[in-house]
Amino acid sequence: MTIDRNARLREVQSWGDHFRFVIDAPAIGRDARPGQFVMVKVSEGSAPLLRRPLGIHDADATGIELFFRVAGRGTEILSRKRAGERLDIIGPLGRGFTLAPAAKGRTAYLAGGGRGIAPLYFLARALTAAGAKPVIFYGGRGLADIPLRDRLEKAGFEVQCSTDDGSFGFAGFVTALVEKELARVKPAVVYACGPDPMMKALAAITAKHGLPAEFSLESIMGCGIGACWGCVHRIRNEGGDGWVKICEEGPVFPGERILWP
Amino acid sequence: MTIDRNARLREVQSWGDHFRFVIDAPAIGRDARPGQFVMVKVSEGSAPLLRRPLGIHDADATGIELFFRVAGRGTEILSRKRAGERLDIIGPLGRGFTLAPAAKGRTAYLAGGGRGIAPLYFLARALTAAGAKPVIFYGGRGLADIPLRDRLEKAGFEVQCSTDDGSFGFAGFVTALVEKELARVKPAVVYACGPDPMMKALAAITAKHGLPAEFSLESIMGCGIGACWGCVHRIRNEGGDGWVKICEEGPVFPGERILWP
Amino acid sequence: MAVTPKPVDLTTDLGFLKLRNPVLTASGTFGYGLEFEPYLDLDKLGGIVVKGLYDKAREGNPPPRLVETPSGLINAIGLQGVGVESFAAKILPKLRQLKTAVIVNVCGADDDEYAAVVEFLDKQEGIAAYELNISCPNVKKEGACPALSPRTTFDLVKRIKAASRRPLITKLSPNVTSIVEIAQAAEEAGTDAVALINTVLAMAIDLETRRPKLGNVYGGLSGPAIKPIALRMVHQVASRLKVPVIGMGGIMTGADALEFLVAGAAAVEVGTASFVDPDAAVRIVDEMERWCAAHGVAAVRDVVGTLKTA
Amino acid sequence: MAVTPKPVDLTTDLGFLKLRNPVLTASGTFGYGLEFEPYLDLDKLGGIVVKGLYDKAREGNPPPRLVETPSGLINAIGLQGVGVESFAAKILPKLRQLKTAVIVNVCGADDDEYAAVVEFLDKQEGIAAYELNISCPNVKKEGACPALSPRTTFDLVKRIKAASRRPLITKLSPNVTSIVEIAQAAEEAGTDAVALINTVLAMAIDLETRRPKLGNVYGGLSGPAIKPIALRMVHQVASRLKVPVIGMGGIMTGADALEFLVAGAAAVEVGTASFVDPDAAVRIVDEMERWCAAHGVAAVRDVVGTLKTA
Ligand SMILES: Cc1cc2nc3c(=O)[nH]c(=O)nc-3n(C[C@H](O)[C@H](O)[C@H](O)COP(=O)(O)OP(=O)(O)OC[C@H]3O[C@@H](n4cnc5c(N)ncnc54)[C@H](O)[C@@H]3O)c2cc1C
Ligand SMILES: Cc1cc2nc3c(=O)[nH]c(=O)nc-3n(C[C@H](O)[C@H](O)[C@H](O)COP(=O)(O)OP(=O)(O)OC[C@H]3O[C@@H](n4cnc5c(N)ncnc54)[C@H](O)[C@@H]3O)c2cc1C
Ligand SMILES: Cc1cc2nc3c(=O)[nH]c(=O)nc-3n(C[C@H](O)[C@H](O)[C@H](O)COP(=O)(O)O)c2cc1C
Ligand SMILES: Cc1cc2nc3c(=O)[nH]c(=O)nc-3n(C[C@H](O)[C@H](O)[C@H](O)COP(=O)(O)O)c2cc1C
Ligand code: FES
Ligand code: FES
Repeated sequence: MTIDRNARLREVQSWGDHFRFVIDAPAIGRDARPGQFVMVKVSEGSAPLLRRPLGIHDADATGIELFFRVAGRGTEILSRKRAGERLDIIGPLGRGFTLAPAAKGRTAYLAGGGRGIAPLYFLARALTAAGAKPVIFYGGRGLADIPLRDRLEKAGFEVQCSTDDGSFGFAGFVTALVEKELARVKPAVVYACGPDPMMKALAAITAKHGLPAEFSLESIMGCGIGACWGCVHRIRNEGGDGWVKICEEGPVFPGERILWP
Repeated sequence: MTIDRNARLREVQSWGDHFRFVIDAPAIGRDARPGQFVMVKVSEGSAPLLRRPLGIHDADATGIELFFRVAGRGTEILSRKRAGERLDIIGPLGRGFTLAPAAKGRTAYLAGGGRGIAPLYFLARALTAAGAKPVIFYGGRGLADIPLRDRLEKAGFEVQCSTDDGSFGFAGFVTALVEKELARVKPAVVYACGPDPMMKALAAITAKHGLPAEFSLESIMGCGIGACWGCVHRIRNEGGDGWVKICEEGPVFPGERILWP
Repeated sequence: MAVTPKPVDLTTDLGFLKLRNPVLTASGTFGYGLEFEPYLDLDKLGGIVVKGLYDKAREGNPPPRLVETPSGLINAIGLQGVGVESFAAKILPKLRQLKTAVIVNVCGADDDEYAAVVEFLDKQEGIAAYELNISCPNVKKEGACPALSPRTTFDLVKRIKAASRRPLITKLSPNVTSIVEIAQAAEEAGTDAVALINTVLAMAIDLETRRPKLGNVYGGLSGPAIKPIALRMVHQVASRLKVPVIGMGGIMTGADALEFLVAGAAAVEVGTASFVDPDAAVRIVDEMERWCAAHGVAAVRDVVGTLKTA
Repeated sequence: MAVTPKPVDLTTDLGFLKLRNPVLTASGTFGYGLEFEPYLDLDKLGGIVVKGLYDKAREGNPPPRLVETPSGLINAIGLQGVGVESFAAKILPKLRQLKTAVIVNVCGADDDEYAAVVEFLDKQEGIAAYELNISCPNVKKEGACPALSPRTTFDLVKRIKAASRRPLITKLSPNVTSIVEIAQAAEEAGTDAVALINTVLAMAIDLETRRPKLGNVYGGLSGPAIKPIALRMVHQVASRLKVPVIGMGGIMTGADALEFLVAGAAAVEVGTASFVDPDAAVRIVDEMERWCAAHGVAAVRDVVGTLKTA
């Protein structure tokens, strides 16, 4: 948990409204674990006021990578930054994915919907390093929503794409693609990040197959550090169900603990 | 009075925190008169909210030039614009200087304090074209406050500089320099733009010498088009003294009509 | 957006007044209207609410009169302006030519002055309605304005409504504990509509000089900063009143305006936005029309009060 | 700035409590304090006002609980949090180790619950004062909070002051017609200080879904957008009260904080700024110190109430 006010944007890659930032931020990079996130300042002034949460797309001792889609004014301002500019970033934050269920030699399914792919790249790298076999399912409405497909393949990961409109790969929801593959190969664990409806559907599927699963949740975040109680999601707890801060106890939760709206 | 939402920043010149913008804005350029101003949008968002008033530094059929010093957040944002970017500008606005008193062959004194030099360049060009002889007095606290001195000289104008700290030219206030010169050459008219104290002092000097004078006033402006009644200055009127909108009846007023605080 | 523009019905019926569309310009932010002729077609507006008028011309406050704040503007103009006679002689004849409804914002330093303004204006033609600015500082009551209590609101509205031959819109101040109580008092007193919100009392300080940034010390905050407050008050009032509500406060875009309609406003006023973009009000009309077309909304009035809270 | 740092006296004496410096963290925006340990040295703060505590743990409101607005933030957390017992058992022992004053923001769904919280806390050590959050929705009074009337404010403050062995700061709501009347009621009832402002009641609407953007429909607006309102209220109150005023609302920088002092606040609280920069409160202390040094101000208290209005 470092505030790096002088993180240097080393490299920018873009596909339409999707952007990949490579950032020099050693203190954050060194500590980062897959599934954790950072809070990025988007403006120097008061509008927009708050930092924006972004998943850690990759990390090493020199810094981190981010991958985001322009969703509104904050990400739009961010997208106009150029290599060499400085960023103000807090991280790494939250609790990431548990790598244990994907032990050596075992298969893990990683399902990413749209920008939800962001943390899965880092996760896939970590799983590979641990000797597990990640299979990435990458879905979007159309071809423009899955810009990372080449990058994932070049990194040597097994990738299966889906598009709702059938413009590329499997035609249909990424959840359907995962279900189809489950009939062939049963993984040791399923990890996912994406829109709520997708994860909710996947939670039902993994529960049906009795598979352990972990999902990375999203919410509007005021602080990212557990102080505002703004980012809650309904979570099953031993002491009873309740609103749990996802920035602190999450954003990743085991599938069976998440209560979907 | 045009809203040009697509004015192209053709060229940027800078000296420390002073900037000169050359802008393609034909409709505004064609109509502009010396002493008029424009309202420039500085942000796309709501902070800062209002446009900023800037004097027209020069104009022709292709567009206008601006010259400004960074004074706060609005001008700071503006200063980061690069050639090729688009600006949103309303103008030309207000009433400019009266050229008549400086008839053919006559001398006119133009006194600019700091950023107050901005409209005087355009005025000097117009006076020269009308056959008058402008003499520019250009003062600042130090050398860094009078960056346009070379530009003015290269344009062929007679320029006398002053600095409060004596780092360049006459050592002392520009008003003292003008007063000294008045003892030598009496002009047909004195025009000035600068901080209130400078213009107030100059008003006293020109009144003492019985010289016609015109001053360009500043005020915080809400709209620049006479609608908000925010930009008032105390002005002597036939019907009695009152608060007069300087964006509409000014920003240039005859010295004898201005009531100084 | 690649939308085939379907004709959208923008007409707005306040009961006592039919408007071409639901967008009016807010008093004090659109001068007397004519200032804006170079920038937009005044006939394209739903209505023009002119700058507040007192019986006599007013000096206004000493400058500085404006200060910018984060996403906001504080003004302390002090209602400088021409008196009602000068308005009727020089400005109204021109406004009368417009196809747009002309509404006069009525001011008074005490109840008698409000009545005098209305009495005079009642004799003029070409005014569609009065907007009673009950936020004027009262000279006899230590500057307190009628808008701050249900009692004084009721009394003033009752008196003016009885005296006037024209529809009356009462413009409410947000500087109260219960905007609903005040709105209800205005309704009981017979107002034909309420308009809200006026500016929020505020101040700014220059740290270097340790002086207020406004000549008048306090002023009224407007602009996007107050939109969330305005929207809340409009929603509170609209669900409780029978008369139509005209909403305003920080409207900069068609989407902002539509949010006020969703909250229950039958029409909106555009204020500070006109300072930033003199053509803002007409742009907002266009944006509302486009949004309706893109969302299959045949008439903008169908959006009014459609907030789902369950 | 090339200023030779002279030692500036930042100590602040509220009469009932001496602070290292005039900067406290505002309740609800700084968790229970410990969340911020990784980002700043808690000992460098003037004080920590912890998140509002009810007698029992609370569920809070359904999400979404936050929405950003122009230069502002609306929250509808609903005061979720641990109960007072859990606070005393798990958090207070750690806070007690700090050199910084710990102030507990006291909440209650009715007057009895406020009293119960204070009764329990009175038995704990390591608390410097209570901040009475009179803006809690009252379950027995249709959600109306004591802060909205001088009467209910007086009654609650009187009761809690009599019951408690510790200094009492009453935290006022801005959603009232006359903040001065409420502050005076609190003073008459015996409060040792007032703190203002709490958030401004507001709402935001999602146009596409036509739903409120907050699960609770309404929420409280904070941040730079409300600073001009806060500053005005602090100025109004400070000139009328004998007890010290703690000012807050949109403070993001040392300059903002100093403006509140100039307006008459003896100390300030930093709220929303801590979300943007977890170390904001300490940065603000540093900025205040540097400003004083650069302006030859030997003690920050010399700035308090120095606004020149003539
Ligand atoms: C833990 C976490 C990790 C995330 N990682 C990534 C990532 O790696 N890449 C990526 O592209 N996006 C990611 N997001 C989503 C990203 O934070 C939002 O897209 C961004 O904050 C929107 O900001 P904006 O100013 O561009 O849009 P706004 O104008 O603020 O909002 C646009 C839309 O997005 C919604 N929104 C706003 N804030 C959030 C938020 N915090 N979470 C979800 N929706 C929001 C708004 O309600 C609105 O509908 C993540 C979110 C969380 C909580
Ligand atoms: C008719 C007119 C013509 C002008 N022409 C020029 C010009 O050609 N070149 C130039 O550099 N400047 C010019 N100015 C001044 C310029 O408008 C201000 O410097 C600018 O608006 C400050 O904006 P900001 O956001 O950078 O600073 P802010 O942070 O808004 O303010 C910085 C300081 O400037 C003061 N200020 C703010 N707005 C104005 C204003 N409108 N006029 C005067 N002071 C203000 C503030 O009170 C504050 O003390 C002109 C002003 C007027 C009224
Ligand atoms: C400079 C200025 C002058 C105003 N003058 C008046 C007025 O004369 N009468 C009135 O009822 N409201 C007046 N108002 C309030 C506006 O009509 C409007 O209620 C308020 O600004 C909120 O809307 P906005 O945020 O869109 O500006 C004025 C506002 C501003 C900014
Ligand atoms: C998320 C959030 C939670 C808050 N919770 C409390 C609270 O528990 N008790 C309280 O008195 N004020 C609470 N407040 C109000 C703040 O303490 C403060 O009065 C207000 O936010 C204005 O200050 P600011 O603009 O600096 O944030 C809360 C504010 C926010 C933003
Ligand atoms: S974002 Fe503030 S508590 Fe999670
Ligand atoms: S700036 Fe609005 S009237 Fe002059």
